[in-house]
Amino acid sequence: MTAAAPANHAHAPTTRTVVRFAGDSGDGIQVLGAEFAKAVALDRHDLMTLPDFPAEIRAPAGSTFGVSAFQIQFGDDGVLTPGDQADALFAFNPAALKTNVGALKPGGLIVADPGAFSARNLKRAGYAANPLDGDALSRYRLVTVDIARLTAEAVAATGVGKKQAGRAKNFWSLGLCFWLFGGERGATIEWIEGKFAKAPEVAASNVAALNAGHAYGETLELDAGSTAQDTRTAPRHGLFRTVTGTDAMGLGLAAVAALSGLKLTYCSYPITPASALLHFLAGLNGRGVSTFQAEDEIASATAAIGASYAGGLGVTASSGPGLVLKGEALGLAVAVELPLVAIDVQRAGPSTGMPTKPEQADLNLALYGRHGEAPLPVLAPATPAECFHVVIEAARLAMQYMTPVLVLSDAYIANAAQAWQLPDVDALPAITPAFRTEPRGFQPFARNPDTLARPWATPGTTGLAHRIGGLERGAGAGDISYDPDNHEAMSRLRAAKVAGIESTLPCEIDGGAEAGDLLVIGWGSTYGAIVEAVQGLTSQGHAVGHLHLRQLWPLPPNLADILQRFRAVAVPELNHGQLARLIRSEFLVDAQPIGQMRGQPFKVAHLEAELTALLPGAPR
Amino acid sequence: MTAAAPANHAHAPTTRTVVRFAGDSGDGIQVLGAEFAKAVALDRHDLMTLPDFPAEIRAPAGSTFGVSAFQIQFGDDGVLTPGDQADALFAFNPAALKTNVGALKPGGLIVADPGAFSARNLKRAGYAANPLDGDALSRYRLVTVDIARLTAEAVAATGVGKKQAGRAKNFWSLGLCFWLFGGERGATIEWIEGKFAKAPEVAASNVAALNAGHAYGETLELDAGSTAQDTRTAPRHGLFRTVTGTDAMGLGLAAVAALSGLKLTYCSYPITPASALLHFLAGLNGRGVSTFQAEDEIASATAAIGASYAGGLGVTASSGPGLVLKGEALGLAVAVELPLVAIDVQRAGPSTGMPTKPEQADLNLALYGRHGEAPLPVLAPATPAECFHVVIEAARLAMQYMTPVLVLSDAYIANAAQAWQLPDVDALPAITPAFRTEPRGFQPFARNPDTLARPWATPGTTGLAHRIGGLERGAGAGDISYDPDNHEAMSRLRAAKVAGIESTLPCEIDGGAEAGDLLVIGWGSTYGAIVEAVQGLTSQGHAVGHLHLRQLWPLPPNLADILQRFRAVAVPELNHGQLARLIRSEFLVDAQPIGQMRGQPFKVAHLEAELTALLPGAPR
Amino acid sequence: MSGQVIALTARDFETDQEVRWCPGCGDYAILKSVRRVLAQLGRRREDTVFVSGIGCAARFPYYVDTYGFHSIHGRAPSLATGIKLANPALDVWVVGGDADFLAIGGNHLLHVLRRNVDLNLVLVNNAIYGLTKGQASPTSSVGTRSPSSPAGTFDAPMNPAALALGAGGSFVARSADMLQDHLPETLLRASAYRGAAFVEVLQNCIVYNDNAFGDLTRKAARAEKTVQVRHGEPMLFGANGERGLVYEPWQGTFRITENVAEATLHDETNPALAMALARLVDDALPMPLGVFYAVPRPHYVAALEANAPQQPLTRGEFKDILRTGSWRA
Amino acid sequence: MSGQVIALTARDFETDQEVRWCPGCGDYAILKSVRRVLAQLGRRREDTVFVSGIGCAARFPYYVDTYGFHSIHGRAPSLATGIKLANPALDVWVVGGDADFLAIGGNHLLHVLRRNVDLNLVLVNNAIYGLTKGQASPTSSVGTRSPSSPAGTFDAPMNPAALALGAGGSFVARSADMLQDHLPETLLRASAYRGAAFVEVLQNCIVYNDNAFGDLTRKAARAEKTVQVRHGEPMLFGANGERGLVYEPWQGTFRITENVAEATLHDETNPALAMALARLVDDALPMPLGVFYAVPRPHYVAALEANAPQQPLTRGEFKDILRTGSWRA
Ligand SMILES: Cc1ncc(C[n+]2csc(CCOP(=O)(O)OP(=O)(O)O)c2C)c(N)n1
Ligand SMILES: Cc1ncc(C[n+]2csc(CCOP(=O)(O)OP(=O)(O)O)c2C)c(N)n1
Ligand code: SF4
Ligand code: SF4
Ligand SMILES: [Mg+2]
Ligand SMILES: [Mg+2]
Repeated sequence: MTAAAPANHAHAPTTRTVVRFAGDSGDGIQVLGAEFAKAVALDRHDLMTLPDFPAEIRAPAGSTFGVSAFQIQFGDDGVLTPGDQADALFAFNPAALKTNVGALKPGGLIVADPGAFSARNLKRAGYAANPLDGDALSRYRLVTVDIARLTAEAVAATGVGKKQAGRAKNFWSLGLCFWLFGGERGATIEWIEGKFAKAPEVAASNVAALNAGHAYGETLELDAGSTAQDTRTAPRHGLFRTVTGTDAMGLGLAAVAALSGLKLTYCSYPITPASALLHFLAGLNGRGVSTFQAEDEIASATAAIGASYAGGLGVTASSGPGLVLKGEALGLAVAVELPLVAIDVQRAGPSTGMPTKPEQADLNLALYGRHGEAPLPVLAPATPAECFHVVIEAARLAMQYMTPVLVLSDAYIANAAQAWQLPDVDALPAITPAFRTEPRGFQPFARNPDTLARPWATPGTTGLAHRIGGLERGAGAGDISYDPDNHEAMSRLRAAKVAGIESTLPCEIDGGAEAGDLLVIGWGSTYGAIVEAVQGLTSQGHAVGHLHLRQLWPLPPNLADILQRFRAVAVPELNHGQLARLIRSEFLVDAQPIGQMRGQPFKVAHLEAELTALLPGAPR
Repeated sequence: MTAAAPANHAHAPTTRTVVRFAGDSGDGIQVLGAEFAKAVALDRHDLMTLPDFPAEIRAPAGSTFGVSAFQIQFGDDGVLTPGDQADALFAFNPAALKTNVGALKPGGLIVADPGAFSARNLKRAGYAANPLDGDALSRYRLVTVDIARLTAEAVAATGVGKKQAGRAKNFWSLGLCFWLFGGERGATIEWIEGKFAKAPEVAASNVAALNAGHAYGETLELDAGSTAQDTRTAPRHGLFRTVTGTDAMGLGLAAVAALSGLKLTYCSYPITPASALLHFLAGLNGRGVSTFQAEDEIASATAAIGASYAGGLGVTASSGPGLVLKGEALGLAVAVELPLVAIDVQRAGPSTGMPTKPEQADLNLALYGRHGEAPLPVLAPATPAECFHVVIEAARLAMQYMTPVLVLSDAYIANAAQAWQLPDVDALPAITPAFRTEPRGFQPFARNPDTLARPWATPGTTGLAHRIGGLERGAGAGDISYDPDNHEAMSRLRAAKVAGIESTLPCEIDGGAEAGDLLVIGWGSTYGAIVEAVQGLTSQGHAVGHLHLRQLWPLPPNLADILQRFRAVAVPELNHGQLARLIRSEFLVDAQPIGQMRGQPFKVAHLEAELTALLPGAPR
Repeated sequence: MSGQVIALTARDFETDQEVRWCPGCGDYAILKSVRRVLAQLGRRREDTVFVSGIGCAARFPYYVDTYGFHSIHGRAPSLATGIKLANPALDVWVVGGDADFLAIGGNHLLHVLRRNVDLNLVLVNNAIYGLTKGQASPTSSVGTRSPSSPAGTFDAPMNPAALALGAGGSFVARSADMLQDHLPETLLRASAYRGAAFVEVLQNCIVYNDNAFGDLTRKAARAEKTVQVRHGEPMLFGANGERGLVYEPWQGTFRITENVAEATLHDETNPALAMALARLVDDALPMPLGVFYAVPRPHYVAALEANAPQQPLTRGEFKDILRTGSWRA
Repeated sequence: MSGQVIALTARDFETDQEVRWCPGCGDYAILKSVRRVLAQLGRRREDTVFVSGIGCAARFPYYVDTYGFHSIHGRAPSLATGIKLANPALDVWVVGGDADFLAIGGNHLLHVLRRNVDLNLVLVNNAIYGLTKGQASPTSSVGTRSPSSPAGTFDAPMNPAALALGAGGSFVARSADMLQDHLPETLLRASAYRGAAFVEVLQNCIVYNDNAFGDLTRKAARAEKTVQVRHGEPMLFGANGERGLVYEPWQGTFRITENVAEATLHDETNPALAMALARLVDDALPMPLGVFYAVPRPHYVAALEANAPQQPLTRGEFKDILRTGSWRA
């Protein structure tokens, strides 16, 4: 992958290369993908990955519903999506081929192990005949490699058993990948040796497999395709790591603990795909973080509120079904005006829906899922890496304005990985919660005239003992009040406080034209696809701009201005038009929803077509 | 009150008379009000009542927060609100006077018992000096009557003790009311005798007090005011009863049981103000109705779903905090497509808020309070009596379209009473749930081509055993499906089914102009106030029309046409503009919200002023 | 619907759905037992309903060819209550995992037990969250390392049978996935019980908590490590029943005896003994299995029905209701 | 914060809020006891927090001049857990009614007991829903007529103390509103316990369930109808302690003896005895009051703290976390 070592790989990558791995859950596909991604990143490429887990924990070997896949796009010009279609597919068995060949572009490379295409496996996958024979795959470039057998031979010398020999297939394939697409084996070898430190023979076998796979490609002079070309320009400098949205969100929360000095109290109940964040933070227990696995989501949300009340920062996270359950608790936090960060890693609904698949259909719930008028800020990161800054901002707003803040991520952002240049920690502004300590003049529901926030007075503070609760409170003293004027005033105050929050999240054209024909407004994980679709349209000469909202409520104050600069507005989102509806009602502009509910990210090509149809003058 | 018997009362009523009773919770104010309302209704007047309970169960005697009040407006030209301001106030103690005198119009009548204005009671109410002395009440017409003493004298002969003598004050006052405002004592006497059948001396004392109060007014020739005049026109015929919204809703649900032959399974968890419906229906257990008090709202909603699954009709009801908790269950009902009626008796929020006070701020929650795209029909009765037909319609739609249906009532509708002409039960159309019994060709997620409903196949039916669940289901067979195309198709189907429901609820101009300057769109309990405000504006020559929506989702298909006929649109509602926002986003019209969050219904005068300001051409 | 006995086999209860648990998962064995029991019951498939929440175990309904409802996490007991309210004639089974029944769903479990709703409650206890990939559950033993507790858990586990007894459950039993005689026997007893029959089934999650109850499931150790209690019979264990348990009622504890004549006779109507059996978790003693407690008690829906016999409401009757308090003008 | 003893009186714990329970409500007496106990504890008012859900009893925080949080129905135990997680030094009391703790909140109660979170849990049991105007509650006795059960309830009541023991509670006690010696004594014990201390307080709702526990609260009957158990002391009752209870462990029952020497000595570390006391509901026998069970057990937050001592995270440490797995380009 380094231009300096051409002999090391068949071809330098094209501007963009998309590789997809698919096999049984037990085949180690995700490890293979992650290690390949790391190597790609180490080689200073941009990348975006998308794992595609089966819904079942461990489905029967060879079944179509047990196929685990991983897709990566890498290149050097700001890769932002895992790619619409793959250039190459590694299919470890018939079921993997069957369920993934549709993701391969015509002419793409298929690497398949004929040894895995047994009668039994073919039947399980529903193939009447072996697709490796005949011309079923004639649209593609098929390379069959006896991976299992070659791996077994490669590891024989390390003395591991048959089972481990079978398991090392993924490293053999990774070695072949490195040959085909470039990438240094060093980091992977290091990782293997660390990971299997307690079982050196396993480590040795994996390394042997890795090297053998690479050697195989080299010996046979396999190549990945025809268009390979290295386009890397300015090398980048600094500290990098690959992060999924989960990693970045977890790191952001740890940053909040470091920047504020508070105990970050993370209260959650397991649910896919939000649990990964609990797992991440559980590893940081005692390092500014305290995690609590509650008995359910209601307990997790109320425990987080209790933590904030007591002067920690309460954070709670879930996915759709759990967010619904937290609605009453969030309403309490709005009413008593305590800081809280609530994260929703959206997945396809309604109800249990498709738990491992992304969707953006919880926006309405985030905005309105509480009884009474209970407004709160709603933020949404656009990329995995952005989770870091967005969740820090959420925490800052929560404390500055004494309000729960909702952060909407989704299954795609949470699981997708990208290379991320680490921020300069010393440059991150401190978060200084304004704990009230002065007893004179203390009133629990007095207001900071700038922010309209009430004071944060935590138990233990001398002279500030007071009572709060969900019954309507009188302005100032906070005693229970049924006074009609007070309720009207408090309702307006709560709304005004949220309407007036000033976040540091930008609201400006992300790409394309600053004014013109069509404004494309997106939010959340659709970022990459919209960027690329808008680039496509712009390159065709259309005056199309892309605005990606990170703050969904309150809508940024300058949004009205930006809207005015365009003749038409389109809102692509993975739902039936929830943001579009909000923009329509707030600004009375004819924002056109482009909805998709497939449990999948947008394909760039699809989006480009949909947007083209909305260009002023396009036939409708 | 009958024109034929002028000697029986001081004055015939004015076109509209508003009387307010206020006293300690223990003073029997609500009984007094209800009996007066019955007499007024029996005399063929229109009426609307509004009880105003204290939040506390039994607050200390004489405290301001323990005051219980009851307001009634009656008249003969379609009374639709309990009145902005009272013509007369019965204040049973200083606290009652203090907290209620603001509701009295200048020049209005105050009837007060000086005996209750003891030093202790004055202090409890926070009066420095006795307001009955001096000119503190000079803006009003003050009549002091020694009610307690006079009642004690009146009941002496019946031999009851001091305690009961004290309790009979409300009947003495009712007698005086009958003199002042008209009304026959007969029905009340009958009611007393029935109610206290087991304690004849109590009955006798109450009757004696009633008669004595009337005689007192007659003897002293007290009069209610100056403008009294009987304007009754055509006498009405038929069977009548007074109903609160709770009564009408309960009767509607019983009607559903009778019209469908199904077991109406009402599952609920106590919460103010929804509990009253549970109490109403609990009395009908075994008569087509089965009530279940669950351990919480989630259990109540899921039990109702279970009941519908098993071929009953599941109904669940709550108020705001409970509706939030039911969100996940409602999403399940949307996903598995089972009939369900969910009722939300809205109260002031957020969080615990002001539990006894009305508000309309749960509309957003009703529309959007579920994760994923989970649309369902939302209906709202406009008046207490309308609850009957609306809840029947909700049940019919739920079964016809196999969907949960939400009905939004509120604390005002639930508690307010009006006289209601009983519907002709034989004319009510039967509800015939289309239970599937035919095994041939059965598919649990096949669709009726007209309604898009899936079949209702209940356990116990031969040959139809099948499995349903919250995971996305394949169209037709209903097996778990992660197929992207299927999810897209099913999402659109669920939305299309709800969008296509055809209800019998009207959407037409309720009053005022059919076209012109201003369309006032309301929903729910604001009906009466809007009617009167629009009448006011119309009588001033403005072309103002009133449209009251009973179906909030999907919005009625002809709404777009109606909107086009007006130059401006105003949406008064007891929230911060939730329906306004919906209309804005759906139709891109500049619907102006008129929000109020006071825990109280609109005052007609206030509303008229707000609407005037929105008339095209009004200074802004 | 009832009474009528039908000849069905376990195979008749298989559906066309591929069973999707991990290879080696204990749920397969439970499914097998359940299907066998259903066949033995001789009821029509259509009169039986399986209800579940969410979790690996909660996939059960898809694999039993009766009516089935895979609902939402934790709420199966209350959904099942609604089914019984609307149609008491149905035979309703509720199957769920330890998180489903004891974490999010704990409250509903308490209340169906207290009300004694006529349900068969099968708690599949693997002491782990299976479906969500291995977090510690309310029944995980202290120190369980999991993705959400990398340093081990600190919270004491819940004892499902003790909880059920404390909540007022009147049929409480325990069995294990691999016991293909004991489990069907226990489930049959549960099915025959009129009321809330609670059966804890120890299950092996081979992926996330392998061998949590290994001693019990492994055939070799079974005889030594478990004791099957049966009403009126001595509490014997060992390969040939050569040892026994003696109940020491003062503290509700047990000791081992080599003198089988001394072994305590199980009495499933003795609440103190039942609680002592449920609570017996001691490496030095065998783990009790069987029906710990079974006493008849009025069950909720029956009481409801008896009190207010359910007939469809006629229009005429409705008119009476409607006219209450009305007058003619 | 801790250690330091302050001289306060019960009056120091009064707030400026008018107490708004019904005249004659048993909550007044409980409030009085609690304030006395707080004064005796000698902690700073600011280090104490009262947390509640919704209900009449849940109004408690407004009436105690400490920190207070009147939250949402049923969730006080979990909210209180969060408070302890963030600041373990606080003394946290959770007060709520039978619906709050056992209907909607049952699950959270189970889990704080299981985890042994260091809280003082005061369940105010009036066997009715007070605030919502008198519906039957999970502790209402069978046949209770209420607005929601005009024909009487059919479901068996829950026994709070038995439930708490079944859930694994390690401090379980019972007292009653009117017992102005016994109640403070019991609450003091609860407060001293490190872990989840569960106290059921029988309370009289004069409006909706008057005299539900009348025999206990009425002074005249008290001595005959209740028995106060104390660790190591014989279980005596009667005006002059002239009769006793004898524990019959086989079935976990009791009988009355006139021979006080024969009366059983209470042992609050005996789980079987504790359960038997909790379950003893029999008109012919006195109702047990006192600390039924109290055994030391690791409590959740302490275990958590011990495992991962909490220091604020420094930027430097954060950098280490951030850089895990990073590389320099
Ligand atoms: C409201 C909600 N919260 C969380 C989840 C995620 N979830 C699914 S199954 C499960 C627990 C599974 O554990 P268990 O009940 O023990 O069943 P097992 O998989 O071990 O059989 C959880 C937390 C969900 N589906 N819904
Ligand atoms: C989510 C929710 N459901 C229901 C209610 C209504 N509610 C308020 S208090 C209460 C129960 C009161 O009974 P209990 O807990 O026994 O307290 P008590 O009033 O008897 O002291 C209920 C059901 C509510 N506030 N919130
Ligand atoms: S994860 Fe465990 S419980 Fe779930 S299917 Fe696999 S082995 Fe069974
Ligand atoms: S309703 Fe009952 S519990 Fe509530 S304050 Fe009144 S007497 Fe006390
Ligand atoms: Mg489990
Ligand atoms: Mg109570």
